[in-house]
Amino acid sequence: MVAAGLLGAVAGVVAMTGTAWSVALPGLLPLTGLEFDVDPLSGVFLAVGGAVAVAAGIFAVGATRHGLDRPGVQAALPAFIGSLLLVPAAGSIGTLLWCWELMALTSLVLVVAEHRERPAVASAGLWYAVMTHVGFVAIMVGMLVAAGPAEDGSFVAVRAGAADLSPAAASLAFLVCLAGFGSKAGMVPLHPWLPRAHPEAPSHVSALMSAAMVNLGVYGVVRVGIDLLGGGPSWWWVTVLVLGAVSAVYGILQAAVGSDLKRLLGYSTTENMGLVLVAVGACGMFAAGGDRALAGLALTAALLHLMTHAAFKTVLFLSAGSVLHATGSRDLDALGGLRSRMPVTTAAFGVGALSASALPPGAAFVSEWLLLQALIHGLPAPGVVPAVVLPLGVAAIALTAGLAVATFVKAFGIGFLGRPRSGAAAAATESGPAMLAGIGLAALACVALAVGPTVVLPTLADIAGGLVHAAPAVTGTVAIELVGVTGVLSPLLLVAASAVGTASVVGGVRLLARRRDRRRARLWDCGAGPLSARMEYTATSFAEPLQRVFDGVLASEQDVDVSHHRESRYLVAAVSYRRALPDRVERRLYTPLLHAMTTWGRVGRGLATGSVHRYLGYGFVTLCGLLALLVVTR
Amino acid sequence: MDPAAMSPPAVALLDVAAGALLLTAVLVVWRRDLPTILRIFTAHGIALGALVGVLAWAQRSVELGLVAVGVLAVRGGLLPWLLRRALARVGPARREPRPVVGVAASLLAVAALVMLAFAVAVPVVELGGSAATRAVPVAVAVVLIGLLVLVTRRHTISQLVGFLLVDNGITAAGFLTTAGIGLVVEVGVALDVLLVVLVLQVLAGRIRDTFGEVDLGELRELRDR
Amino acid sequence: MTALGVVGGVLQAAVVVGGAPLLLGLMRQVRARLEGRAGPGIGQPWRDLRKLLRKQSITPRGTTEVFRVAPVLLVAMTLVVAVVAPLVTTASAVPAVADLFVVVALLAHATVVIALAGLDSGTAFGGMGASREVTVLALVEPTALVAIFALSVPAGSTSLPAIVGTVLDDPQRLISPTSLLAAVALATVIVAETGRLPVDNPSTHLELTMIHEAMVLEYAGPDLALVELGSAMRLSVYLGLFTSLFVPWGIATTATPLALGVGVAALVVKVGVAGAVLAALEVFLAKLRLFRVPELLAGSFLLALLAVTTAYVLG
Amino acid sequence: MTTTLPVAALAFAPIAVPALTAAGCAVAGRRTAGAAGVVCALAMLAAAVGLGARVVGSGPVEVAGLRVDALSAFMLVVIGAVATIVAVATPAHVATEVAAGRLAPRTARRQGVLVHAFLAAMTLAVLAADLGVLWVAVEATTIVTAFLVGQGRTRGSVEAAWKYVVICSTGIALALLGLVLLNHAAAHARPGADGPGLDWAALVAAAPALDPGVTRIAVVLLLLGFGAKAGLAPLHAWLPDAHSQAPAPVSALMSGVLLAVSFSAILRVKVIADAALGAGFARALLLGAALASLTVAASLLLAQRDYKRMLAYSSIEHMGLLALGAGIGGVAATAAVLLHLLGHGLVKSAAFLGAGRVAQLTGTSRIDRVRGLVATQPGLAAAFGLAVLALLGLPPFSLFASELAIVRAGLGDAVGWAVVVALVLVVVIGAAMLRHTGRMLLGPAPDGPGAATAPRRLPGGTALALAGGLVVAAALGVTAGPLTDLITQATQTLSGAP
Repeated sequence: MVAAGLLGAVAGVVAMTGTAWSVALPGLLPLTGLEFDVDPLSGVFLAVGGAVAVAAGIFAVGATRHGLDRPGVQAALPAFIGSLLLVPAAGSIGTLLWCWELMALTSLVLVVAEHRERPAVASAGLWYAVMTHVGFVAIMVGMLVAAGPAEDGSFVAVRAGAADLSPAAASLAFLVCLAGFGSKAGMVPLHPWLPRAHPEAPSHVSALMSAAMVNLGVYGVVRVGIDLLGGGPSWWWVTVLVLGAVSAVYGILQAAVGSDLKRLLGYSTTENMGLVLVAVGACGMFAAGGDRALAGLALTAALLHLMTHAAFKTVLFLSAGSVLHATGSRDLDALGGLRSRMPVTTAAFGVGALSASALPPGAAFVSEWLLLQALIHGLPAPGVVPAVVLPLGVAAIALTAGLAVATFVKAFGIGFLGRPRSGAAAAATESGPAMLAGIGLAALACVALAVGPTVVLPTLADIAGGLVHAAPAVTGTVAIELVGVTGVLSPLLLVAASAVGTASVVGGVRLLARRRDRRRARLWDCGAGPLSARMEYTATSFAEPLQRVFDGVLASEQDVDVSHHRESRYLVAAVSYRRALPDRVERRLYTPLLHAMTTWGRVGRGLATGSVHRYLGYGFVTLCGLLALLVVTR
Repeated sequence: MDPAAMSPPAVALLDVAAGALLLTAVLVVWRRDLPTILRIFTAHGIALGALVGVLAWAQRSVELGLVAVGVLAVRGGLLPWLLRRALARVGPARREPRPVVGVAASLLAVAALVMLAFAVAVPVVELGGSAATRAVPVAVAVVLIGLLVLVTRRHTISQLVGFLLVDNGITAAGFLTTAGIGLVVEVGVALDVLLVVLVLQVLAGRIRDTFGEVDLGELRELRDR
Repeated sequence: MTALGVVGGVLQAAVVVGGAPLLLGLMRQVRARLEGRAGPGIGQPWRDLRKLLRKQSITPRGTTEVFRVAPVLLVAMTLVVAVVAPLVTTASAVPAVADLFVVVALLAHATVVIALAGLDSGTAFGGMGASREVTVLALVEPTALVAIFALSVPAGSTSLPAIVGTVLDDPQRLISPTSLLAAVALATVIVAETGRLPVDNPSTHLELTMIHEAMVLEYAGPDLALVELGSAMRLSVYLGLFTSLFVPWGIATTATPLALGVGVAALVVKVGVAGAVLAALEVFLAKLRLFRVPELLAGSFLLALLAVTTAYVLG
Repeated sequence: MTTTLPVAALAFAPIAVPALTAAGCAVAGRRTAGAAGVVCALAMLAAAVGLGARVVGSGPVEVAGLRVDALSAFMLVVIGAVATIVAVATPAHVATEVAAGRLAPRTARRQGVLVHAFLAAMTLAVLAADLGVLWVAVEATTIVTAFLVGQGRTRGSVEAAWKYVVICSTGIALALLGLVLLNHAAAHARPGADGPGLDWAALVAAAPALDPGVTRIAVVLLLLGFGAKAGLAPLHAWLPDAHSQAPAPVSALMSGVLLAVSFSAILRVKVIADAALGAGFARALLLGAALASLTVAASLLLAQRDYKRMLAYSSIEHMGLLALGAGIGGVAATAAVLLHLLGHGLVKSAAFLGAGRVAQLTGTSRIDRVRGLVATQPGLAAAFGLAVLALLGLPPFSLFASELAIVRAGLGDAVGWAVVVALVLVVVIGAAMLRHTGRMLLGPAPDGPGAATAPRRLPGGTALALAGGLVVAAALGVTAGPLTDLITQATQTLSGAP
């Protein structure tokens, strides 16, 4: 696994720098043939997927050693990684579909790996399987429609034939593909599988799915929309942008109020993919408007964000896995106080959380900054649509950024700091070296991307520029310098400045403070006796203000039961408070759908009543009908 | 076969046989008393044999004559006998239980089916152009009537009769359109039909044994509703 | 990195660190006077800091280094902002960091660090304060970013020196609706971010109402001194930024001593006036209920959005 | 074309070997019969391979009423492959049934006889040069399998057998009427000359001269009739009953091969129809049947309660997909249809054998009574689960390749709307099957009496058969290898070339 990941990463890096290679295997996959074609865009996804696989693979070694993985998982994991890496390398529609479904199959096996432990796993697996299947069919239809005028299914032919595609067919192809790929990227409203499947899978699988697999949804949108169909009208991309913005806000809102650590991370994936889709949408919009330089910038931002998201999501999911392994719980309300018991995991999660909350000098800050730059400079573009869409896009990103901060302060502060809120958390021990090595590797990547994004940015800008036929939008080694528009940012200098600032503050305090010694003391307990974990804020209470603010969107269900003492109804014996936060999109969209399916099934059973007369009657009536038709049409 | 060679009396006889074929089929739908139905069915088989016989006479074909004898023996003798034996085995119920569709409605349906058959068979008649092919619509009508019996009758034996009506109709169509469809096939078809009837007869007995009755409407063990 | 930038950066750091407690003192004094009290004098915050610095540091049991480093980081990040932002000079010491987004995000990061420290203490107060602070932060951030968006559209950049330079070149922009709307929105942001009325009452210690103070309840001695200093610096930096963006006159554009002196003086005067006005306004305001705060922030968000729209419509 | 004696023997072998084995089973003991079954199936497969090589190399073989063209050879491969899988699994199944007292030794012997007669009838159907003989053979399969379906002698099996025989015989009778009319049209095809009779190759050659009015009626009747036997709507209703009541090996053969053989008859009829009436007529009928079958399958799978019936409805679904592919027509879709026939046969027989084992272990065929199968029977559950996933068209199984090719051919055509409708139905079906299968397989092991008594290991034969079917299907999905040429030639045969 690690080797495969490493191979993929290396191949990806090589391809990113422009060394394309392709291979055709007509003998494989009967009737269609396989064809692989790695170009720089594939390279990005190969490299990211490979890197995630390396970290997750190392972690998996540790997890296996702890007996966490069953043989089925151990067999399916390499296959999953393999197919994951083959998808971006596919050079024809048939190949892409084949690898895509192979990935779906292997990941499904992995998602349901822990089905014996929790009943939710089976349900999550079903949601995942069905949504993936639907998404696959959408992709298949969309891509095959796109390939209509092409002589065969290879990307080269499709690209060449796209010009002959009627606008209606191209739009149909794009929208259907968007639905299919978007569902894989967790795009609202096609997301419900994601917050189910990602938490229920073993954590290294979650990391692979959340950090590597979802990227392929974006890959598909970029590949089909920008590469194969060559851009298309502006409204396609406005759709992408709006859906991305909705996903981002909705995802992070659910994450902000949730208290299941892994589910929270899953929703955060929806958010981040939403941001990437905003960037991709902006790119397409700019390209359609003729501003290719900005399009390149937006796409660069998208690619960088994909990369940073992959890095920090790997860290976060793997650390969550380490916590889960140590405490047996994903519920933030039962965690806490892990800093002293699991120092490495805590530190890694801290790095990941910092990156995820898009605060400087975190990794995601750079990519979001790039995205914002693209949006800001795009406003002078002509037309009313950008004037409406871009500010709303910025607003959505802004809201997302704020809520992301709240989310990850909660996840880190409640989950790892403070006092343990349960016996399991109090008895937690640090995970083994292999697991920590996997986490540490990903955390290193986070730090590297945060401090030195300029290492990869010019390459990414090259790739993005190549796709939209523009010069690279970003250059610079120490600082990120935008080309064509004013804008400069140096994460390296920012870190240096912060370090200098910190050093001077520490020095200043040492200079000024009279007493250097520190004393350990009791926390202030209002004089009411020792503080206990029950007095601590929990994740639920932490998020309560936000939940109240957004109650109009979230539509939470709350229930307070007060039971009184028998002696007097003025004495309260117990108060129980329950809060449920149903996914509202799901309730509005999927519940009626499921209901309709159930009704269909119930009514449909009436077709098989057991009556042989009725069965024969079907044929008899059809025969008479057909014969009558023959008479009429003669 | 030369269509022009058929003499007027032969044509008349052919029409009579075909008419008898249709009439007996309609009568099967009309009646609900099983022994009567079986008698009508015997007449039906004989009419079929007669039809083939007339064709043989018209064509002066000894071969076809022998076939006619065979058809008469199987359709007018063996099969009705098998059915009678089966009826005796499955018990005392001698009347068709309440049919799925009432007799009056069935007869109206028969009228519609006959018209449909006549309309459908127009191209067949036009293609053949002989007196024999002019009777094909009757055969098609018999097939459709047989299907109607299959769809609406609840007694195991009635359904068997329906099946055999379909088969007789097809056989009639076969003889009326051309001289036949090859000896091997002909024999194979006859054997198959015979075997199907035997199988169904055995199964009817088993239904009687396991369900305790012969009403196919009660066969609702296997269903999804 | 220019000479002007470096000199300006050092000067700004000195002015902000030295002046922030004084600004706080000034605001308290203004308030006291308007409320009819004598007031402790402008230097009181400095005296408090000196006193705190003499005390022993205390580490409450069960807390981790997050608790310990938070005050340092708070001050350090604010200091970075003070150095790079164009307060005294239009040039920045580190131009590659002097981006409006970076500055705002760094200040938000400082808030986050303190919120984490509050959670780290594991007390009910710490959690409550952190929760509320983060909620406010989450709601303020969008307004801030959109307001920045509005301001940067005319300048064509989010680089602070560029924005300030644009305003200096073309002062007429300032009276445009965009600028006004953005100013109001940013003012709200500043009020919320620095924990002033009506969002938070900086002088209360009543658990039902306080936000910021609840988080830092466990700090004592030099740590507390840093927290206090950091908060004061935040306020000064925000006000300084605000004045640089909307009233940039007097800011040094050359490295001559005169220009720099004028720049420092202008900064001190402008921020002092702004602080005084803020304090004066606070006298007439009552703190909002916590759950009314979002309404206020939603309003400011709307203003910021309108600012962007007008920026587009009016060019 | 001269046919040498060995080739003639080879052409007769697929019919003769099972027929002789049937006779042998009547006298042999159970063990011997089991071994003979495997040998017989392997011999059939070998003969099929030999004939395939011969046909690919030097064209069709004609001997005494038999005609081995590429399609026949391919169908022989399908029959041989599935028969091998079933034969390997049969002894263990029979042994368990006999041990449990559900199967009398005499009945077991009769099952051996009938199964091989069934195989012989099917090979005759695919090898027959004459459509009439083909009809006789197909009808013979009904007769032979009637007692296999009704073997259990329970209320359910008797009922299923009755419905099976009545519906199939009625349907196939319609096909006979169709043949009669086709014969009529053929007789008048070339005035003065001898008609082509019902010889398929001759009919194809003469098809353009057939009277369209009569041929239209004939084609409707033939498609409806053979469609009944192939499990296509509207005469599909016998299928779930028969497949759920028959012993698992017989269900596997019926679903995996019988449907395919009947469908190959439809393919042959379509060639004549296309030549005589143009492509539109048969296409409309087949698309109608396809969508109707898919709708029926979807409607009844959504709330299905019985897992054997679930597999049966899945067969209807796949027959619908095949009809869709046949309706689309053209080289790509036809090749896909052939590959799909083989893939479906392999996977569905494995699925039915797995389901049979599940039923033996749990004593029920209700979905809601089977729980936590992965926990109690990991090997069986994995095979069953993979088979279901393969049926949903997931790679690496070959059903993915064939479905992809069908969809690809269809979307590039004027019938794109039908493909889209079909895909929606397929998705619904997939969701329903996943739900039901997930319920059976996943979750903790059920506790309660008798939960842990069954051995966790599968009997060797069953395991081999399940694994073999799935592995071969997966291998076919990766590469069709030497079958490619055969499929290509069969596709040519089906596009009217001799």
